[in-house]
Amino acid sequence: MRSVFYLLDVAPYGSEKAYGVLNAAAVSIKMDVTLGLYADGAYLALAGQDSKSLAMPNLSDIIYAYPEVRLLAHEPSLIERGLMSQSLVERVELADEDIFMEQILAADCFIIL
Amino acid sequence: MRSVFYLLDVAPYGSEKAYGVLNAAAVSIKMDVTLGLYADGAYLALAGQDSKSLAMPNLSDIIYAYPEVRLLAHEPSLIERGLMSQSLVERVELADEDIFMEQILAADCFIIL
Amino acid sequence: MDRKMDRKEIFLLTKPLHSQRTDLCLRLLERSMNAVLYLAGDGVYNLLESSNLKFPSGVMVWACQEDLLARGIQSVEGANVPEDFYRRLVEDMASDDSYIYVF
Amino acid sequence: MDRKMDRKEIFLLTKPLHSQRTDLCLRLLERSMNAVLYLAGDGVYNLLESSNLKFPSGVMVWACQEDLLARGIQSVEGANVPEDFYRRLVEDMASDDSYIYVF
Amino acid sequence: MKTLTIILTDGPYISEYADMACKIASEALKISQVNIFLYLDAVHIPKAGQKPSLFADMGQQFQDLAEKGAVVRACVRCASARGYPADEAGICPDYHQGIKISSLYDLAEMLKASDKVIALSR
Amino acid sequence: MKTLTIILTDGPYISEYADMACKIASEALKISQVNIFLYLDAVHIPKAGQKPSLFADMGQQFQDLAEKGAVVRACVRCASARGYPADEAGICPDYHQGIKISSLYDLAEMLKASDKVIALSR
Repeated sequence: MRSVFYLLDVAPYGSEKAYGVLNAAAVSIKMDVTLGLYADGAYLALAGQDSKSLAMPNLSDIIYAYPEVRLLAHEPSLIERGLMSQSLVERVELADEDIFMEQILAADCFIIL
Repeated sequence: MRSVFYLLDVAPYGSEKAYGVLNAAAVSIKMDVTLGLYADGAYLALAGQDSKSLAMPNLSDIIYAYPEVRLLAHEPSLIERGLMSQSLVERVELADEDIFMEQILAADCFIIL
Repeated sequence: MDRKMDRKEIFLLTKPLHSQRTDLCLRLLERSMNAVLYLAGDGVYNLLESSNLKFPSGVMVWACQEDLLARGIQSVEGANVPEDFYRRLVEDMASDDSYIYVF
Repeated sequence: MDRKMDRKEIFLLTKPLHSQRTDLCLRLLERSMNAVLYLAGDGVYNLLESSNLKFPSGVMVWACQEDLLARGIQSVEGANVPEDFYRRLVEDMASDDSYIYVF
Repeated sequence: MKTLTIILTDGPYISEYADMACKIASEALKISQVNIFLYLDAVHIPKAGQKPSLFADMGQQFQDLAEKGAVVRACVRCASARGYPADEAGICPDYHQGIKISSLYDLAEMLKASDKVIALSR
Repeated sequence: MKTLTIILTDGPYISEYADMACKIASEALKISQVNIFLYLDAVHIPKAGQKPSLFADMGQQFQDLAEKGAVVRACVRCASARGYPADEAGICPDYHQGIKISSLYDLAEMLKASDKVIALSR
């Protein structure tokens, strides 16, 4: 494999999935690695996360720590959740349905955790 | 508590939830116990289940073993899944949206597993 | 209908907008004559100002502060964000004429 | 588009009709020029004759027999039910020009 | 409210529900009896020796709840399947102190004796 | 296909995925190398002493896969959090034989060396 597309489709913090997929993407940077935010995974794009009082790691800090991971958000998912009018993590690239789906198919492997 | 409404909203066999909620309902028969089949839980109503080759317990056998458990299926969920034209487990009572929701609110406690 | 009119119905929602549990919660909420809604965990995403979720009018909404902060949700119109979310929830549950529904 | 036209795209679906994973699977399937769909676990519910799921035409569909039997799904129009579902899946994956997508 | 029963079905860390249950139980213990029934994957919660690097040790938190008076019971079928044996008194050598393995019938008894029931699940 | 990697995130019994992975891995081992990476709740799969009354013992099944040549590795962060310690060689006293605990970097190495990857998750 030279490229991998990880997909997150559940909300961050409520489950360990977002943390898990970020860690998996972070260790995969010797390949071309994309993390796609899809459906409730799109909530990970919200700016201003501060998880100290939950005693959990700050997931947006992990995003900034690994600039090698391409972060792609599915625009229709953002729109459905009212996220387009919110401040988003700057590193997040928006992708329309077409681009998002073609990026999934273009990667050597596709992983939904 | 004198009455309990268990709700199953995921498909049987793919997860342990259906087996778990059936067992929980079975031990609760000293109370008025209702098991509501909702969303993908409606698939539990399909007749003719034969799980021998999956090496899993036959869930419709458990349904028949505990006639004290009232089995209520949410009709809109059945319709959305094309289940109204299928043979269903005879014990299953159909309930429209109104009746199903009122039954949830009428029970002393409500448990989604 | 054997529900008493003066009973209080407490809804605890921990799922985001597009979850079928959220949908079920809202449909039951609409049938309630005296409801209070507690949002915890991913349930607080329902408060995003631009979210298209509409709570029935007259429903008191409480949201968990640490869950809002973690998720980056800044302004929450129409909801109360107390210092002691779980104490309030438990006190509400403690009254004899209350019923709790968790989603 | 850097996808080769002659590549084979294998879709393994284990979720029922109303799952968002099923929806994603179908949208990718529609973009595929040479697709085969394997249904296992709760994915076999997509074969209920009256289900409103429409697979793109030309897609070969394989379903897992023991999963169909367990769930009480009797007739499956338009799908193949082999004796050796997992052997076929693995053989399909084994070819160099195939790609696998799991939902 | 004399008695609150909380039912869990998720293991620790994978979801927020064990943590949320702790917060609810801690508050409820100040004013009432609290029962917690661990079902399905939740039977992993009381395992001793958890060493999460960034989260709080959930096994220890449930032991703390038991020490504060909560009755915490794990389903014997689910526990046995997942490799947690119990002696005749329901004590599991792999579990934190104060948490016992018991029959699913104990869930029904808990429900019957409760004024309020909360089930937290994915 | 020289190498297939399977990633799991669910524990045993709660979903069909561990079982499905076994079926795929058993077939794949006839023609290729198989790696299995146990992530998040899947680190519960290799626990010794599982005694399911109506299902097959999943820990034993994964040991069998390892004996047939599959490389089965569990994520050290997830395992440690859930109470599965490892020695320097990655051996966990609570685990079935042949299954080791290793760094998440091993997942990346597995992926790089694989022709096909399957992730089974809820």
